[in-house]
Amino acid sequence: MRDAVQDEIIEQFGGLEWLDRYSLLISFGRELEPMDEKFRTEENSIGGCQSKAWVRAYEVDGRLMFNADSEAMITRGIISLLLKVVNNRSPREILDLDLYFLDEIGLKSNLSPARADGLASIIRRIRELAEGEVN
Amino acid sequence: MRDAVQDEIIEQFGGLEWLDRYSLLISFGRELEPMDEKFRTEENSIGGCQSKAWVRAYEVDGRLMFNADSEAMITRGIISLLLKVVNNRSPREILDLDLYFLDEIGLKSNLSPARADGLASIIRRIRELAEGEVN
Amino acid sequence: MTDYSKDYSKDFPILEKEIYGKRLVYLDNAATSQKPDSVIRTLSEFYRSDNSNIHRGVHYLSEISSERYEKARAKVSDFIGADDPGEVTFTAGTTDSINQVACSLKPILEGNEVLISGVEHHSNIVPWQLAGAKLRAIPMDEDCNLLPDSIEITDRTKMIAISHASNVLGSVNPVKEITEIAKEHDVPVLVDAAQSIQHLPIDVRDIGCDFLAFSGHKMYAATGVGVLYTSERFSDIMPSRGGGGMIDRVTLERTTYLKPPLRFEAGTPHIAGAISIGAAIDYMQNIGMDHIRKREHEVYSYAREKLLGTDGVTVYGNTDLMCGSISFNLDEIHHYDTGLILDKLGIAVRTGHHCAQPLMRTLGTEGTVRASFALYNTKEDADRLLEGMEKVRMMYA
Amino acid sequence: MTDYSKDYSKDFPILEKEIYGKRLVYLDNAATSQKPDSVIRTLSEFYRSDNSNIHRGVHYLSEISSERYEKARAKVSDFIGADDPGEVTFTAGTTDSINQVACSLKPILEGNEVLISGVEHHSNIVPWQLAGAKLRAIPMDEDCNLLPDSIEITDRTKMIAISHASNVLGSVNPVKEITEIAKEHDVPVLVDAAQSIQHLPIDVRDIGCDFLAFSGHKMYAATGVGVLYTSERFSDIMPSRGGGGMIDRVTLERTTYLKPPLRFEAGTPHIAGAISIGAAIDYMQNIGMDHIRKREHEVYSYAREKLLGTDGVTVYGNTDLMCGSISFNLDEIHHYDTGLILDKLGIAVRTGHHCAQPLMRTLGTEGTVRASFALYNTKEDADRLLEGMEKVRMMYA
Ligand SMILES: Cc1ncc(COP(=O)(O)O)c(C=O)c1O
Ligand SMILES: Cc1ncc(COP(=O)(O)O)c(C=O)c1O
Repeated sequence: MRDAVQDEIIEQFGGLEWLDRYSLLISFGRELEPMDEKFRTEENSIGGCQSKAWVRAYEVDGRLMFNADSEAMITRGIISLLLKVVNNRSPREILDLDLYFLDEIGLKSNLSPARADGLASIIRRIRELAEGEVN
Repeated sequence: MRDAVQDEIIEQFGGLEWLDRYSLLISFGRELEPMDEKFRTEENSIGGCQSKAWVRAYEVDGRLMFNADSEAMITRGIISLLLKVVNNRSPREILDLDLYFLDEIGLKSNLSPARADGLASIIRRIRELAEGEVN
Repeated sequence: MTDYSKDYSKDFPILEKEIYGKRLVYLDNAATSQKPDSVIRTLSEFYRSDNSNIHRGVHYLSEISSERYEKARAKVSDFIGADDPGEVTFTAGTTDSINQVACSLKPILEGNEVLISGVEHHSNIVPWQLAGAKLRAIPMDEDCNLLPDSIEITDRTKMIAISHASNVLGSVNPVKEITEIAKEHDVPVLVDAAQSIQHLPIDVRDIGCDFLAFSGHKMYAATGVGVLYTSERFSDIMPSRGGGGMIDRVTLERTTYLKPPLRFEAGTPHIAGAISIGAAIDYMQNIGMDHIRKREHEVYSYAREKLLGTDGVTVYGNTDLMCGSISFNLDEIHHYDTGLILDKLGIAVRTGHHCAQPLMRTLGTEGTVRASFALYNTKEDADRLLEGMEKVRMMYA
Repeated sequence: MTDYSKDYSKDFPILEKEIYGKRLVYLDNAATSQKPDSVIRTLSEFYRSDNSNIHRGVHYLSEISSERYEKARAKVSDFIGADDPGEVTFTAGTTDSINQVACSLKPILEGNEVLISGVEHHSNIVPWQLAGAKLRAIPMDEDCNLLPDSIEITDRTKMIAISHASNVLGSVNPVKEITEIAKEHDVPVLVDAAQSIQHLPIDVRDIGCDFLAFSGHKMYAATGVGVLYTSERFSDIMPSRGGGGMIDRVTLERTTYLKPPLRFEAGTPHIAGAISIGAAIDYMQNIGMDHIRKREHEVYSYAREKLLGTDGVTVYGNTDLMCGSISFNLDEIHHYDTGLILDKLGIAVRTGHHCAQPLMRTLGTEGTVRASFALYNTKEDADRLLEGMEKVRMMYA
């Protein structure tokens, strides 16, 4: 199912060259609210990426809000997009989400578990956190 | 340097097909005097071959006589040729010998240390035994 | 209807070769199999266009190599019916796989007992000895078939390590019965599948083993690569080797390790080799493992019956389910002589103890002639072998 | 006059590749090198015409494979100046080689001390920890250069294990000075030559080490194969692995082992891989190791000086003799970001801790960008890297 937030991202990235896509990701990364030092714990950290990353979630009125961060700016940019898409949804909705925008803006290969940025692990963590809230 | 015993062997094998060469080796093998059980000791045995083999030497009037055996008949045949060539020579002569007949009758590859018949080890042992007598 | 007459040898470039002017009849498959063109091309194309080190690479080639490597792992996982690719570790071969298990479990094995069988390959004997375990063999009948009912498990039995198929006799061992007995005593079972993975469909869940080991080079893939399946139950055992790629955090004082499979893959793995196993599985699955088994069985039984029907030939071993190897001797003729003459007739067999000295002692021989079959062998190959043996006998008559 | 301008990249098929529309500039050679056409062809021709298992084979193919394998061993032996091919064992790689030594010597190392350096790769750290040794690092100056004069050897020091060249900094360590000191105390020395064998002429007699370890895949040969040189002095140490091919006699009670090199090669080795090392040595020797060193030095120094002259770049390490790797960071820009953007410009570098976490802590960083050079890299490649970095900086401006 198409989804407005993802479609908007796809439009923003549409037709851009690689370096321009990265420039855009860098500016998204810069806009991302840094995670508070106190949440950068072992528990919230994500293994399997070259740059350290952290994810946490909290509930607001039955909807999940995520807070995530990374040391690398491009990864921050991707995280920023990801949060736009998953934030403020019910756990069920998050689990049902098809993150097609990643493929369409050329980040599909980042979903491979072998990738150094650990995007696959971040998404897995987001799903796990949503799953924990479903029941 | 050419040597009469070796040249005679080469002449015998000259022009034969592989199977005929093996038939000839088998008949030489059958003629080889078996080594007395009491000499088939650990000390006289040769490592590195698939069929067990033994070599020993004794001196008669400053000349070396070899006695060798193997469980496999074709190896016995090769041994038999080898002994015809090396027997009854001075240790010095043995060390100086160029065993060209092996190459010329097509057994050169048997001289490789990787060969299962251990011919290379048998020849090495013969040389070691001769060397032990030189000084 | 499956077509048993298809000539798969066309897929294997080396089989076009003539040896001493005769078409090569390759019957040394238990030592190593030949490689189909598709596997050889996969290897060279990998080096020509994708080669890179894997894991954590930020660049394009590294991504491709990593993905191809992990895809090969997933393929192996499916091929053996593992629950998860994380249970599949690439090693250097069967011997390496077994040594890794023996080394990891050394603290438990040392001074205790490992149950093996009397038909084991040295690679499933010596690693346990090096780990300090005592070895005891499961009793066998006079055809060297294991008697699972006679298995005696004591408090000191810490492992049962059994070959799925004997590399000498070709007999398939009752591994499933053995794992069932082992489970009652909570003793782990390692299955050495070096001689079965290329012949029989294998399902680790069905077998119920905790470890499964095999080699790429015997299943139509490259040399220097193998597999160790480690059931999730043992995912937290200590790695036996340390190095790059398997650690979480290293200090000079203390190191923590990743989870399997990376935990068990220290250093740069045989990337091209792993990918070649994937290609070999594709090749076999295209034909179908059931088809391979049936086809091989036809040729194998044909050869075996002919040998049994030949005077002056001793054939070793005998059971219902057999595959791969047939061992025999010609009366009064040393196995080495037989092998040497067969070679000059273009027929490649192996002779000697086949790295199974304890079995040789049981058989009462120093060695055997072993003809071992693969999917490309035909009844014609078997006939060439039998003709060759006739020739050997004539030469000794 | 040697011709430093010759373009060796023509010999390496993968280097013709375009990545994102740009000619590939491969600067990840410390992770793995690319393979010349001659090596790739040697591999596929081996499988197409000679493939067989080795040792004790009675048939033609087995003889050829055995001879080619042993010839490769002799070639390695000459290449590193060993006294005898018996001192050369083929392993699965550097990591495997070091693990084998650590495991064989475990009874001596356990509870005692191994002296390493602060620039070691995890593969020269973790194996010693697994063997139960305590690690102590030889003191370094602020440029991370070892200070041999500060080496302190105690009664508990049972091994000194040092990399010949750092995979991060490119600095060459004073291994000869270290072996001289070690000899006075009769402590064995292992040299990890993973990052030097492809760059510098190496002579184990001159270095005076007891063990030398390196990987095929970093010296233009196949993945999954490596070398362990073991000085004759240690020829009777216990093998760390058991299996086929390395035993003299096996019973369930007791096993005796062959002499090296077979003693240390349990199981079917990576036959094709070993032969590919032979082909890689041929390739390098045709060019000449001295020529390679000089040519690489020219490109390496050029790149290094340019980097040092660029504002906002921190370059790590600094000593007289350097080869292979250059590590750096752009101020305020994460190494991963730099690597990602360089990738899209067709430039392959590695980023991260490079399996050297203790060194990263000393450098005060989580990781670096590493450009590592091989004989086919040119000043043009270095220029591409520098242009790429300029681009990265602009994107972050
Ligand atoms: C200095 C050093 N030692 C050891 C290794 C490990 O080599 P391999 O992964 O080939 O076993 C490497 C490779 O990254 C290295 O650079
Ligand atoms: C039953 C069995 N186990 C183990 C091995 C050892 O395999 P590799 O030499 O590939 O490590 C073999 C191969 O000869 C075998 O037949």
